[in-house]
Amino acid sequence: MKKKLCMLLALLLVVTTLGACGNGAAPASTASASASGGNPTDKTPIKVAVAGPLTGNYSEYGIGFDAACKIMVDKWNKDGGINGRPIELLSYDEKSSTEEGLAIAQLLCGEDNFYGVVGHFSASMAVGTLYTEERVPLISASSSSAGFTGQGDCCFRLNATISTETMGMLECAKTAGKTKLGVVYLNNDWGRNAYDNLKTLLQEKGNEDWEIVDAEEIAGGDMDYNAVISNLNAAGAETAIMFCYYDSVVPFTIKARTVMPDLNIVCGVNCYNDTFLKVGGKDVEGCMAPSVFAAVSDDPDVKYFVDEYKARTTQVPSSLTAQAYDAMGVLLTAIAENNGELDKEAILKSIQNNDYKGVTGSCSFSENRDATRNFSPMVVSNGQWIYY
Amino acid sequence: MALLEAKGITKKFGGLVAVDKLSFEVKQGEIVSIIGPNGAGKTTVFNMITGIYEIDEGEIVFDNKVISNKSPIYIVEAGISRTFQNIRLFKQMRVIENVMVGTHIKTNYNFFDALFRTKRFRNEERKATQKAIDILESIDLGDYINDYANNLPYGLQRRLEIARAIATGAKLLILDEPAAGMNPQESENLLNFIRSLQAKGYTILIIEHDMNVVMNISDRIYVMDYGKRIANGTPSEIASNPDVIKAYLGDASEILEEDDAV
Amino acid sequence: MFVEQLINGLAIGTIYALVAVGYSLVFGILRLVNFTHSSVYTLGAFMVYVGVEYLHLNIFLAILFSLVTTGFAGVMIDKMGLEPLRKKGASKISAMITTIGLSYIIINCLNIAFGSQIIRFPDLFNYGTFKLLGATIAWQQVIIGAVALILLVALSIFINRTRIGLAMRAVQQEPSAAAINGINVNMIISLTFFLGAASAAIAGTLIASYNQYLRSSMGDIVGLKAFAAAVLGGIGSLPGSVLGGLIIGVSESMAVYKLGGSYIDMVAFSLLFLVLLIRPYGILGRKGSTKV
Amino acid sequence: MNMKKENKSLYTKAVITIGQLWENPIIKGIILLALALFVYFLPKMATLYFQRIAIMVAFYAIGAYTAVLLTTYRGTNYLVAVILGACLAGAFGALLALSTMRLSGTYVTIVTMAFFYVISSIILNWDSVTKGSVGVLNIPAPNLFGMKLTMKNGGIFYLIMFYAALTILATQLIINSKVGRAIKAVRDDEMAAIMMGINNKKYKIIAYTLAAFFAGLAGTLYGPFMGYINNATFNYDICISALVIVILGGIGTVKGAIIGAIIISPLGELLRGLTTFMKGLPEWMQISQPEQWRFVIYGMIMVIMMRFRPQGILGGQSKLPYKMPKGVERKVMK
Repeated sequence: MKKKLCMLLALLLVVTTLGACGNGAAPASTASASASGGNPTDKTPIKVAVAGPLTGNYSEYGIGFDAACKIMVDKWNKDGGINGRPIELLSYDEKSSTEEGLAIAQLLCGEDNFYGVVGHFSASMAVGTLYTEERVPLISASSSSAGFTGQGDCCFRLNATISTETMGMLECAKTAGKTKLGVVYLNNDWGRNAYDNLKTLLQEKGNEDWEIVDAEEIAGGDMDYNAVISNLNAAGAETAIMFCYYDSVVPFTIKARTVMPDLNIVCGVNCYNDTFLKVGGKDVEGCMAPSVFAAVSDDPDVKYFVDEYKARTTQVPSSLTAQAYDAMGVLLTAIAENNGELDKEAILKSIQNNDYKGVTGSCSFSENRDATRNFSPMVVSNGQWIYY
Repeated sequence: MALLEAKGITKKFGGLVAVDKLSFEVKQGEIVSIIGPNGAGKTTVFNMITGIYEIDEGEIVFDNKVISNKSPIYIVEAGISRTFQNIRLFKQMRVIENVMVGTHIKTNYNFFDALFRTKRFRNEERKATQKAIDILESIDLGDYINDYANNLPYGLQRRLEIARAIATGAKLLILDEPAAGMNPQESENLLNFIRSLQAKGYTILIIEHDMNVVMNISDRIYVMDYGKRIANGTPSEIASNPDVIKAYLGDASEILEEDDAV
Repeated sequence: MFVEQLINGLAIGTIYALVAVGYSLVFGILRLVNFTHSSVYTLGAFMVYVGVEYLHLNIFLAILFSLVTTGFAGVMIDKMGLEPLRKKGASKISAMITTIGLSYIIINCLNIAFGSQIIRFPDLFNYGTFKLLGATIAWQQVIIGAVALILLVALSIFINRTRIGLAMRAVQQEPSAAAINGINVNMIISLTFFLGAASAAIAGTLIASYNQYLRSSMGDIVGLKAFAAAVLGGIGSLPGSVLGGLIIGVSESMAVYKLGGSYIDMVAFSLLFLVLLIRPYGILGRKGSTKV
Repeated sequence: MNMKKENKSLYTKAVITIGQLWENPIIKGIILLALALFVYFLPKMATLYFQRIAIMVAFYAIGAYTAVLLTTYRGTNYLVAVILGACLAGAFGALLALSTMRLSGTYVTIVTMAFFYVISSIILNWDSVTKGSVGVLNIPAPNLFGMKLTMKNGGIFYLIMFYAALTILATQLIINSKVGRAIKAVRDDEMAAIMMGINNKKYKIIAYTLAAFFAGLAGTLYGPFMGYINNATFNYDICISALVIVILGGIGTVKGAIIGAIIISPLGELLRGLTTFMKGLPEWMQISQPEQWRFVIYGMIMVIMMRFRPQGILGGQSKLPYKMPKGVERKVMK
């Protein structure tokens, strides 16, 4: 027994020591590869990655990111790649788990000829430090956590910060003229932060335009929303501000239509997606959301993206998906800008200073590496998101 | 001087009086049997002695100490150990480990001794292992030390259960139907084994159905019916006692049937 | 307001009760916590969806289709997964882990087939609202509660008044004695699984149509709460399951009413914790005897 | 000469591949291992291994949070924080043991499950202390005697290995003693154990405390390993992975848990490779979402193992002789 145990332990040690060596050796080989990057006849692919949950409870986000990034990379490759070198997209499944995300980040940091990541959904708060240590640019299309860009100077955010988004949602409520707010917020970091943010915003503005009459924290997922709706109804809310994902907004809305048919529902950017419309059907008609992306736009870039996306996935791209598309655009442009000089610091600088114009509007970053986002109020009408 | 003495012990389950003012005694070095028809309350008496049931009335004295209504652990430490009607070995443990569990209360070290493998631990553990081996050797289980309890043949499992009871350092062994489910050869072996225990100085209290075993082995017999003692005496006295014959042995064919069935 | 929340709680509570009965039935007969139950509940709702969406059945035919297929799935779980283990005389833990494994397989196959996102489900009984004692109550809630209660009563009559029910109770009490008396024990166990699965399927359908959506993870929370309800009421006891379900349902809506939505789990499970500390076998449960 | 160089680069490449395949899962695996190991110690009264693991995860969370909050916000020395975290988890274990003493079987299961949910609910709602769903950010790397142990210098990795070795050693020491035998006896047959003079309550409390202590110790590693924790970190998925490890390796044996961890941990990684492989196949051969099949495979492992080898790969009864202490002899007395 003891002897076997010792052998097992020894095996474990050997394997893991190898592992540790592997980790140490990887960055060295990356360095040598980037030194040879300037050679114009070099046909080694330039690698970039997209990481998101392809399976698990949040898989639709990851699948969208994945498809959008593929479209962008294919577009670049069709135009001849970067400096004659093809672009290879590595696509990783986070499995809706933080550990998996971290494991992927470590795996990516060991890749040769590797220049940046778009995404991380579940693990975005755990991987930033690692990427910063390895000087790999990370552009998030979805993170709204206050601390995301604070993880290091390699973390960029193409999503709106919570306060920008909240402001956009308030504008929606104001446009509709229903200003008695019932706040429904998810009990996760986004929901709670957003609610706190809303309170601060209203205090700053002296409460003149809006009034919070009720606030309900929800557990999300498949809870029974009747109790929450009863509370909102009793408090006399006119507008429900929904700081939760669309998989809570839709069930909530369906339920609310029975008891409170006149309730104006304002939801976050994440509700701008196809499933929301399909599942919500007639019940989500009139729901409002601020969005940086409008699939109905006439812009040729938007049209190309929407058509490609529809052709590949049979769906209309969501707002977050469009941001992922732009994030990949920003990353590839930054790599190309350095004209074969594949230096990570230079790429980081290019991302910081870019003035990329994408399908979600201008994608320039502030000093804190947060993108400036301009929202337009959107509304669901005839099963489509249109400008309000 | 009686080693174990029960004075008018009574146990009620709701309205049912399972054991009614029962008195008996077991002297040092004796083999005493308690017999009686099914439901006479024999196992209840055992559960009262070993502290599983509380006693409603009366008193049990063991080795000059009152042990009635004390915790089972106190009673084991006082020197009484038992076996079970259905064998209750630690099935997923080895034979030697089963016996070493028996030495638990006599092994004197604490958790931290074990964790840091102190000198005390090493000494005590060596003593306990030696004792377990000696016990197993002495009852011919020496060859099975490394086996797992549930792999032993039935007769040996019974024997191991007794070995485990001995390991607690008990003066009085209480055996609950030790011959149950044994063939004549096995019960013959058991008989010799119990006699050899007596020769080693153990005092033994037995519940048994197998009349062959009871009549051959007991120094004295108590007979119970409906929770009461109806007779006591030597095997020959019991065999000729009219009350016993009426209550228990009355239907002689029953005994025969039972013997045949076994 | 209180009345309204009470009704909300009772409506969801009857669903918990209906699922809890399934746990109780199987536990009563096999002394086994059947972890496939929550996935069977999900499967039931999905089968109705399949009936309507892919087989283009009328909604009632679809429900019938779901009852049969899900009930059959329940029987298969027993026949393929558990009966071989019983024949082998394997331990309870083996059976339990098998049910966890099977439930993992069922849920993830649904996940692969239909994706993890929410799917719209047909609305069966949306007839607006009415006022009672100043509370706004949806007809949905009343109908759900009524359907669930009728089913529970029917189930209880079936178990207590029919010959097959008698056989089921006999098997619960003493399987070997029942077998000697000519009862086909494996048949009865399969029947129990069928009943449990069918009642879960109905509960799943009710909840899906109440919420008007379904998804593969819908059974996670309900399954857990229903299990808690079964234990709270006294597992193995039918009235206990109903009582437990209602208590958990009402305590949840009261938690939202007074404390906020994220206290739902805490209230439900703290309640359970306390009840078990005071009554170790649940409210209506009875202590099983242990032989020495 | 050239040949030699080529060999060397081939070797480097192999090392990197193996490293990538094993390193992360192994870290994860070792944390899970510590969880799985002490499942062994919980007495039979908690009949369900699954629920045992669920409470282990609760203790794990208690350990992780205590250590992380102390080091991140109070600047407590890493070692002190670790000891406090593990001890607090142990204390909760003792508390749980006391409160479940009257219960049996299924009821213990549900109470332990309730305990898991109450703990995660507290983590979520007591956010002034635990930071709730926002989570604890920028957890400092463990600082041992002036040496920072990070992911990059491999320090965390060796620290985790050290913990694993410590846990295995402690398990061995305790199992092969009076304490371990008493716990096993209570697990196998409580009544018979009492009749051997074993204080069943005391050993149940010891078992729970030990299990909770080591789960808590594993938890203290988790924070520095991830750099970030929040309420969602400690979920049922961890329970399932640990459960599969225990089942595959062998229930109730130490080596089983180790083997299980080694086999199961890289499964996700291997399936990732499978995905890449699948993408190269012609369309008609492709399965949708190959990664999703991992969970189906988990389920199948459970069902198949229970059917054909319920004791696990290495479980069941050891064939090696019992190891006697020095100085013990068999003298044949005839």
